[in-house]
Amino acid sequence: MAQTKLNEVTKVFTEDDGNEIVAVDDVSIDIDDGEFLVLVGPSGCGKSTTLRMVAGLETVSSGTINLDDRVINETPAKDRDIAMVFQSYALYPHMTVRENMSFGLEESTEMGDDEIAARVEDTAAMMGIEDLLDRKPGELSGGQQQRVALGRAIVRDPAVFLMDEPLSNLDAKLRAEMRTELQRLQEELDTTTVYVTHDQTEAMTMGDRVAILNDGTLQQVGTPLDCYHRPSNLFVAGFVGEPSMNFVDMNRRTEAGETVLQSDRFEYPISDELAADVDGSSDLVLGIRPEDIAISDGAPTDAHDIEATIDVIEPMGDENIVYLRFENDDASLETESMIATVGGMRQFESGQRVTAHIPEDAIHIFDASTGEALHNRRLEPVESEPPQL
Amino acid sequence: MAQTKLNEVTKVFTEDDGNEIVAVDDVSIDIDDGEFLVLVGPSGCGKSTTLRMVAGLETVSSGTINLDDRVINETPAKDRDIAMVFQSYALYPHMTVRENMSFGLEESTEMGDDEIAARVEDTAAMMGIEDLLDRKPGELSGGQQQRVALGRAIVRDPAVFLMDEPLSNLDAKLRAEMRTELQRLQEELDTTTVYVTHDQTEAMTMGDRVAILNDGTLQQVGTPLDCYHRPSNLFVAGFVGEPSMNFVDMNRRTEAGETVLQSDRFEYPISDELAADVDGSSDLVLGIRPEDIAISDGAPTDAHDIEATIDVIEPMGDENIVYLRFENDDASLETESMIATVGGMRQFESGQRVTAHIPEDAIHIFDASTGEALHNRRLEPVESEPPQL
Amino acid sequence: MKRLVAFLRSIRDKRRVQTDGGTVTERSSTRSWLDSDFVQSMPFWGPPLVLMGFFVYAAIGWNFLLSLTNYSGFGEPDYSNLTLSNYLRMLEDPAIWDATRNTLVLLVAFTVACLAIGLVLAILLDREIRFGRSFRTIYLLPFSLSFIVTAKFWQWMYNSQDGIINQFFGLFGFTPDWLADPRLVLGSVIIALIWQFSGYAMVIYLAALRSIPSEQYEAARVDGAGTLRMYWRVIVPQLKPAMVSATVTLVLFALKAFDFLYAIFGGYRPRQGADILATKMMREGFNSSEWAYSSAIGLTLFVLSLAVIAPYLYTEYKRGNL
Amino acid sequence: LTGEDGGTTVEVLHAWTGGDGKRAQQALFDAFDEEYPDMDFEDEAIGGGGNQSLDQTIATRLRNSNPPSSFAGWPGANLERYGDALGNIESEVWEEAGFEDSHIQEAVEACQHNDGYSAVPLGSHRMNDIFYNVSVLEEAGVDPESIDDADALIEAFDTIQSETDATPLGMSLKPWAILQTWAVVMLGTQGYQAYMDFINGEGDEEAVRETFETLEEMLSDYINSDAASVGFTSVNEEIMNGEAAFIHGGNWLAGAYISEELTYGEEWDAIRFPGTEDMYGLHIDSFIYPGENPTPEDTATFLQFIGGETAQVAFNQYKGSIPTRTDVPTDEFNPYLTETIEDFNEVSDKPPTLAHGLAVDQQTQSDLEGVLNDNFADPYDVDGATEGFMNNV
Amino acid sequence: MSEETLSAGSRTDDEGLLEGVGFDRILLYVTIVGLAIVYLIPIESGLVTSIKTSDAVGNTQPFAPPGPTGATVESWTFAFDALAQGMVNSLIFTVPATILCAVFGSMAAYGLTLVDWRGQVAVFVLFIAGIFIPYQAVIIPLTQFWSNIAMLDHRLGLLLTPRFATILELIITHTAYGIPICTLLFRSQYKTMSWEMIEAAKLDGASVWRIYKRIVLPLSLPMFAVVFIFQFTQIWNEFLFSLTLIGSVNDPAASATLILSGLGTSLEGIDYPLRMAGALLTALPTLAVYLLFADEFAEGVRV
Ligand SMILES: Nc1ncnc2c1ncn2[C@@H]1O[C@H](COP(=O)(O)OP(=O)(O)OP(=O)(O)O)[C@@H](O)[C@H]1O
Ligand SMILES: Nc1ncnc2c1ncn2[C@@H]1O[C@H](COP(=O)(O)OP(=O)(O)OP(=O)(O)O)[C@@H](O)[C@H]1O
Ligand SMILES: [Mg+2]
Ligand SMILES: [Mg+2]
Repeated sequence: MAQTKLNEVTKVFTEDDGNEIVAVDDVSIDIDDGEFLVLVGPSGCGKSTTLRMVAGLETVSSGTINLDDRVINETPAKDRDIAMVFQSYALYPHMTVRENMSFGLEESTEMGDDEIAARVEDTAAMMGIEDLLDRKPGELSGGQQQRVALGRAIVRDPAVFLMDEPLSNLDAKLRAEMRTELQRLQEELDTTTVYVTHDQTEAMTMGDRVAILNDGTLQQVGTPLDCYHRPSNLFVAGFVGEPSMNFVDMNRRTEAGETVLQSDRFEYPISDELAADVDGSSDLVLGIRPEDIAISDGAPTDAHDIEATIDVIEPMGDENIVYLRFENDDASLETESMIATVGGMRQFESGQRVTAHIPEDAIHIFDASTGEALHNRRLEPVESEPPQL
Repeated sequence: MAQTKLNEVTKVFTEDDGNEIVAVDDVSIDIDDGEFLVLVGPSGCGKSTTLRMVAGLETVSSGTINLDDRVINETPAKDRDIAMVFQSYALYPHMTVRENMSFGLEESTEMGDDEIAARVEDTAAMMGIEDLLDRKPGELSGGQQQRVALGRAIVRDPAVFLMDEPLSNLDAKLRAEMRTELQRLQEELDTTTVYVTHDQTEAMTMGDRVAILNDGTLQQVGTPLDCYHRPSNLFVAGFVGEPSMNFVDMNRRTEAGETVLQSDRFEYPISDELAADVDGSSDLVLGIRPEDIAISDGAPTDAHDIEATIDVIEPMGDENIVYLRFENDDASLETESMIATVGGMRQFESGQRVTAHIPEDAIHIFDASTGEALHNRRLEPVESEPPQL
Repeated sequence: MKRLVAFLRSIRDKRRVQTDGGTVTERSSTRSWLDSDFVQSMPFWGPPLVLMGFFVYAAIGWNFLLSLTNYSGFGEPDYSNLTLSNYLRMLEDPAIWDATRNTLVLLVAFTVACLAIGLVLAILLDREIRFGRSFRTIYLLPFSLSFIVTAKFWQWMYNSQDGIINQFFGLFGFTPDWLADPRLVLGSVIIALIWQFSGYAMVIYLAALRSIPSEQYEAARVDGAGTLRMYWRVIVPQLKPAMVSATVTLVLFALKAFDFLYAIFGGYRPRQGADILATKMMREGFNSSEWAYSSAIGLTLFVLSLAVIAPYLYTEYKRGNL
Repeated sequence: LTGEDGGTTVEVLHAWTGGDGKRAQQALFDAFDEEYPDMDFEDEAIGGGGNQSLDQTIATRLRNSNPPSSFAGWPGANLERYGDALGNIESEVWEEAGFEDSHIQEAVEACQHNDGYSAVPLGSHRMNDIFYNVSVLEEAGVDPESIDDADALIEAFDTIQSETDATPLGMSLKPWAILQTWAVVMLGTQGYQAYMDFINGEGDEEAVRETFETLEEMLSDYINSDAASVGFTSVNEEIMNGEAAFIHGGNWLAGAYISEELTYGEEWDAIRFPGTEDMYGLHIDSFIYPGENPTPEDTATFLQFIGGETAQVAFNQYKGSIPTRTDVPTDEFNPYLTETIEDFNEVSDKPPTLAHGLAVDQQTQSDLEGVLNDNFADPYDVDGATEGFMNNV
Repeated sequence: MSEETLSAGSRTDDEGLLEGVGFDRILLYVTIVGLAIVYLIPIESGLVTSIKTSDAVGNTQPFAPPGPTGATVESWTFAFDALAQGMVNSLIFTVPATILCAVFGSMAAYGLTLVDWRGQVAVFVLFIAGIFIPYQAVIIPLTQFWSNIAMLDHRLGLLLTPRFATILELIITHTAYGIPICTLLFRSQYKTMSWEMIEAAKLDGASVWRIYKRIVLPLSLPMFAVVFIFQFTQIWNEFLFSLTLIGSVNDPAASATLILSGLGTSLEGIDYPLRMAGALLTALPTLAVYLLFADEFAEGVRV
C-alpha cells in the first residue's frame, strides 16, 4: 500500500525510421493510498504506456514516478513491489495454478516454502479457486484464468496493483460478474490500484476516481459522476456517456438585454446567471445529454422548446433512441440533429413532428475554440421519481 | 432477390471420436423477399452453422432449404447466387480492392471486362471506397476493409446476402457507424439478408425480424419489440435486453377468491384476468424488466409495492443501476434480489430502505417447468412522457 | 555469466565509493546500463555468437585472404603477396564456366521443380485426406536421409542394366546410361535430388496453407470459383512468402549437392555435364592441393548464395519477420 | 612437431585392401616381420576410391606435419606434388644399399626428387599388355598371334562382335582407364618417340589426333554398354567369366587371374598391344619417404628392405608385377611373369606410364583425365580431346 | 500412423455431391497413393536388393523380393561389420553436438528475442546469414584451423587419443555451424511466446536468468524436441566435414557416412546388395527418429 505520484511524466518512443511518437505527454496524477483509479481514453491514447511506466516495463522519458517518497524511475521492474494483471492474463502455461501463484513469492521474497504454501492457499481460498490449485491454466475457463491472474497478483501483497484491461477477454456476462468481484476485492484489500479500461461501464462503476487521457495528455481526473456531469472540456463530455452528449455549434448574441445562443437551426435564450459564465467567448458549443432531452407531441410552450422532426427511432426495448432533425426555412444550411433517449414504451414514428425540450438546467456550454467547459449543468439531485409507466 | 425457406433443417456433426453434435435442430424459418432477418443466440447455438448451410458451405443433414421454389440442398455454393460477408472479412490479401470486387463477377458470370469494371466502380462509389480501389486490403483500416467486404458482396447483386457477425471486429464507434450504414444500404438494395450477430443493439435495431436460437433450436421469430415485450419463453425473455429481465420463482395460491403469487420473500396478488392466463400451472416464474420497477422513498401504498433494501448502486451517468434486496423475517431463506434502472439524476444510498413498485401491467409470467410464457406484459403505448428532470 | 555481471557491479560500486559523490544521474546511468537489456542478454547470445561468428565469418574472411595468395601444395600460405590472380584464372578456366552453368541449371531446375511438385503434394494433402499424416510422412521420408544414402539408392535406381528405371524404360526399348550420358547426367542428378527434397517444399507449403483461414476458401467458393480456379487465383498467390522461404532453403540444399555428387560418382570428379562449382572447388583443393584457387571458387560460391539470400534477408527484415 | 604421438612405431600406409593387392602386401609385410621381428611396425591399408583415400590421407597428414613413416605411391613426376614435404634418403638408403646399381635405370631416375632420392621402387607393372579370354577368342576364331597392328585388333573386335555374344573390348570409361588405354594406343600407333615428345610437352598434334581417332574407333563400337558407369575391376570380371574378350590394363590383371587361380595360356592369355612389341610400358610402385620423418632410422631400414630382393620377390609374385631389380631370380614367378621379366630385360624402350604418375605430374595427369572425362567418355569428341591434350601438357 | 486426417476445416469441395462420392475424390486418392509409391520405390528397392545374393540381383526384378534361395543377410552382416565403428563414431559426435546446438540456439534466441534491446535484429541477421553459408566457402580455412592451429591431437595428446581428438573437432564444428539454424527455430517459437507473460515474470521479481530457467526453458521443451530431431538428422547425415576433417575411411574416427561413401566400391566390383545394406544401415537412426517423430519433424522444418 502506497501513495503513487506521477510528476509531469512523458514518454517518447523513437521509431526505427527516427520518427518520435509522444505516447504520454506531461501527465501528473497523485494516486492516494488505497485508491482505485481508473484510466480511460480512446485507443492509442497512452493508457497502457502510462501503466507500464509505473510498472517499470518502460523507461520514463522525463518526469518522475514516486512510490511514497521514493523516486522509482530507475528501479527495475522486479524490485518495485508492484503487481500487474494483464489483459491476456499472462499465466505461466507450464505451471499449475499453485506454482503460478508461488512464483512471485519465490522470486521476490525470502519466504520459506511453508509460508509461501500457506499464503497461496489463503489467497486461493479468498478467490474461490482452492479447488483449481493443481490444474494448469490450459484446463481453466476464461473466468477461472482471470481469477488466477488476480490471485497471482494478490498473493504477493504488493504496494500497487496495475491492471490493463483485465476483463476485456471475457464475455459480457462474465465481465459483469468479475467486475463486481474485483470491486469487492479491492475494497477488502484496500490496495492502491490503477485500472486501465475502455469500457464505459467499468470506468463509471469501478473507480474511486477516473483519469481521462486523450492523445497522451491528461484531460480530467475526478469521480465518475464528476466526469459525467461536470466534464472539464468537450473531449471528456463527448467521451464519457453512451450515446454521447449532443453538441451544437452556437453563436452568442445579446438581444434586448437577453443573451441568446444562435445555431444554424434554432436559437436558445439563456438566463443571466448562465450568460455570465460564457461571457468571454462568442463561439460556443452547447452540449446536452440524450436523456435530458424531453420529447412531447404538443406545440412549443417554452423558449427552450424546439420543434424537430423524428428521423429514425431505434427501439432498444428498455428505451428508444430517437434521432431528431432540426430544420428551419433556410434550406441552404445543413440540418442539425440530436439524439435523445426516451422510455421504451413510448411510441413515435419516423417523420413525426415533435417538440424537444432542452432544459436550461441540463445544458453544458463549451468554448468552441479551446474546448474548455464554460458552464456545466446544474446538479440538483432528484429525490423521488414520478411514477413511470 | 428471393424468398428463402428453411424447412425443418437439421445439421449433425460427427466428430472424430464418433460423437454426434446436433448443431442445428429442426429449424424452420421463412425469409421474405427483401427481408432483413437477424439471427441471434448465445455462442455455439448454431447461428453460423445455419448460415453456412444456406450458403452451401455445409451440407444439410435433414430438411430442405429452398430459394424461391428451388430446393438448393444439393446445389454447390458457387452456383447458389448467394453472397456472404465474413466476420474476418476474408478479403483476398494479394488482390487490390478492385480485384477483390471483380473476382466474384469474373468467376460467376459471363460479363465482359468493361462491364465488370463499370459495376465495380459503381458499387465502390456507392460504398464510398472509390479512392481505395487500387490498394490492397493490408493497407486499409478495419472500417475500410469492412466496406470492401460489403462492396464485394453487393457488386455481385446476389439473391441473398448472408452476414456472419460482420461488425464484431470493429471498435464500438465504428460499429455504430457501420450499423447505420448497413441498414441504409439494405433498405436501398432491398435484398434478402440474413444477419448473424450476438450484439443486442444490432439485433434490436437492424432486423425486420429477429430469430432467436438456443442450443440449435429456434426459440422465437418476430420483430425485435415483439421479442422484447412478448417473449415466448424464459430463454428469450432472459436473452433479450440488457440488463436482463428479473426473474423470481413463485407459487400460485388462491386466497379468498383472489390469486396470489408467493415467493420466498414477498407475495404478489394478481388480477382475475391475469389469473386466468396462468390457470394451469402452480410453479411459476415472475418476470419484470429493470426499467419497469419504480422505486420511491415512501412506504408501500399498494399491494404491488414491496419493501426492499438497496444493495449497490452503479451510477452510469444517464441512469443508475440499483441492486435491490428483498428480505423477510425468515432468515433461513435466501434473499431475493432484483435489478432496477432509474434516472441518472436520482440519488440513493447503499443500504437505504425503499419501496419497489412492480406494476401488474408490466409483469411477465412463465411456467417454471416448461419455460413457456403464460402471460406477457400489457402493451399500452405511452403517448407522452412526463417531464423529466 | 551472472558472475560477470556481479563483477562489473562490484567495480561500479567500488568506483562509487571512491568518487563518493557522483551525481545521482551518473550513478543511475551506470546502473541502468548494467541493468539494461543489452548487458543482461549478452551472456545468452554472446557465446553462441562468438563460436558461430568465428567459424562462419572469420572463416570466410580467412578464405578470402587465402584466395588472394598463391597457396598450393603442402607448404604454408604466404600472405605477403596478395593478388587477384586466382580470380583471373577462374575467368580463363573453361571448366569454371561449365561448372557455373551446371550450378545454375541445377539450382534453377531443382528449385523450380521442387517448388512445383511440393506445391502439388501440399494441395493434394490439404484436401482432408484420410491418413493424411501418413502420406505426409512418406513424401517427407527421403528428406531424413543423408545425401550419401540417397546417392547409393539412386546409383542402383539408375543402374544401366538392373536398375528399376531402365527396367521400366526397357519396356519401351530405351535404356540410356543415366549417370554416364553427358546429356542426361545432370537431369538424373536433379531428379534424385527432387526426390529427396520435394517433400520439404511440401511441408513448407502445407504450413502456409494451414495458416490461410478457411474463410478464404469459403469466400472464393461463395464467389463462384471452382476448385482449380480457387487454388489458382486465391490460394496459391497467398503462398508467396512460403515460396520465397522454401526457395532460399532449396537453393542452399542445391549448393550442398557436393555430397551427393561425390557419393554417386565415387570421387571428386563427376561425369561430364554434372560438374558444379562445389565439386570443382573440392577437386581443386582436396584433390589437387590448389588451395588458393580452390578458396577463390569457394568464395565465388559464397557470393552466389549471397545473391540469393541477401534480397531474402532484406525483405524479411523489411517485413519485420526478423 | 615430429609426431610425438607416433613415438617409435613405424607406420606405413598403402591402398592394397583387396584381392591380389591384399595378398601381395601380406606377403611383403610378413617377410618384413620375419626379418625384423623386433621392430615396432604397423602397416595400414587405406582403401576406397582407388588411391583417392590414400592420397587424401597422405595429403592431410603431410599438411598437418604429421606424416607417416612411409607410404606407397608412384614415383616419377608424381613426386612433384609433394614439393618439400619429402625427405632425402640418398645416403641412408640408396647409397648404403647400393640401389643405384641394382635397380633398372628408369626406376632409379623415377625415385629422384629435389636433387636427391625420396622413394624406393618396389615393383613394376607392364602397361602395354592386352589380356584376353582364351575360349572367347577360340569361339570367335580369332588368332591373337596374328594381330600385328591396331587395324588388325579392330578387325578382331569385329569378328568377336559378329561371332560371339561377348563384348570385344571390356572397358571402363573412368578417365584414368581411358588415359592408360590412350597411352598404349599412342605407343602402338605413333611409336615411342611421338609418345615421349607428347609427355615432354612437345607433342605433335597430328599424332595425338590420330591416336584419338583410333581410340574412338575402338571405343565407340566395341565396348560394353555400361562402360561409362562401371569400374575397371568389374569389367575384368566380365573377362574372367567370358562376357568380354579383350581388356587392356596393367598386368595387375594377371595378378587378379592368378589369385582366382585361372590357368595362364588356357583360360587367359595376353599379347603385347600391337605396335608395342618392343616396348615395356613402365609403371612403378614405390614407397615414398616423407620429410620430418617420425622414425627416420627405422624407416630407412624398412626402405632398404623394400628395395631388396626378399621384398621384391615376396610382393611381386602375387601382385602380377615384376621386380625393378635386375638381379632377381625368376623361379618364384609364374610363367607369365617370368616372360615379362625376360621381356623387361630385352626390350629397347620403356616408356613411362601416363596414367600412373611416372610421365607427368599429378596436376597434368588430373587435367588430362578432366579432358577425357569431358570430351572422350562417350560421346567421343576427337577435336575437343585433342585440343585439350595439346593444351594441358 | 494414426488415422487422423490433416486438420483443415471444410477444404473438401462439395462439388462432387451431385455425382455421389465423387470421381474427383477417387482420382485424388489414386494420385496420392501413386505418388507415395514413387516416393517409396527407391527405398523399397534398396531394401529388397540388400537381402539378395549376387545371383538373385541379376535374376530378379530390382523391386521384387528375392526368392527363398536368393535371400541372404550376408550383405547386412558385412555392412554391419564395416559400419559398426562408424556408427558408433557418428553417435559419439552427433549426440553432444546436437545437444550443444540446441542449448546455444535456445540461449541465443532468448537473448535476441525475449530481451528487448536495440540492435538485436542486426545481431540476429548475423545468425541467420550463418545458416546460408555454403560450406565450400569455409572448408579450407576450417581444415587449416583444425590441422595447423588448433591441432587438438597434439595439444590434448595426453588426454585424448587421436580418434577422440578428431571427434572433438567434429563436435565443435558441427555445433558452430548448427547454432544458426537452431537459433532461428527457437526464435520462431519465442517470438510467439506471450510478451506479457515475460513481463509478468519480471514483475514477479525474476531476473533475466531466472526467467529463462523457470519460464522460457520449460516452455520450449517441445521445441527442444523438434530441434533435437532436426539437428540429429542433419549432423548424422553430414558428409563434407567428415570427408575433410577425418580424411580417410580407415581413420578410427571415420563417421558412418564417410565409410558408407566408400562401401561396396572395393576391388571386388560393385556390390549393390552391400551398398544398399550399408545405406539402409546408415539411414536407420535417422529413419527411426523420423518415423517416430514425423509430426514434430514436419512442424519443425519450417525454416
Ligand atoms: N513500443 C512502442 N514503440 C513505438 N510506439 C509505441 C510503442 N508502444 C506504444 N506506442 C505508441 O504509443 C501510443 C500509446 O500507446 P498505448 O499502448 O499506451 O495506447 P493505449 O491507450 O493502451 O491503447 P489501447 O486502448 O489500444 O490499448 C500509441 O500511439 C502507440 O502506437
Ligand atoms: N465442423 C464442425 N465439427 C464439429 N462441430 C462443429 C463444427 N462446426 C460447428 N460445430 C459445433 O456446432 C455447434 C454450433 O456451432 P456454430 O458455429 O454454428 O455456433 P455459433 O452460434 O455461430 O456460435 P458463435 O456465436 O460462437 O459463432 C457448436 O457446438 C460447435 O461446436
Ligand atoms: Mg493498451
Ligand atoms: Mg458463429
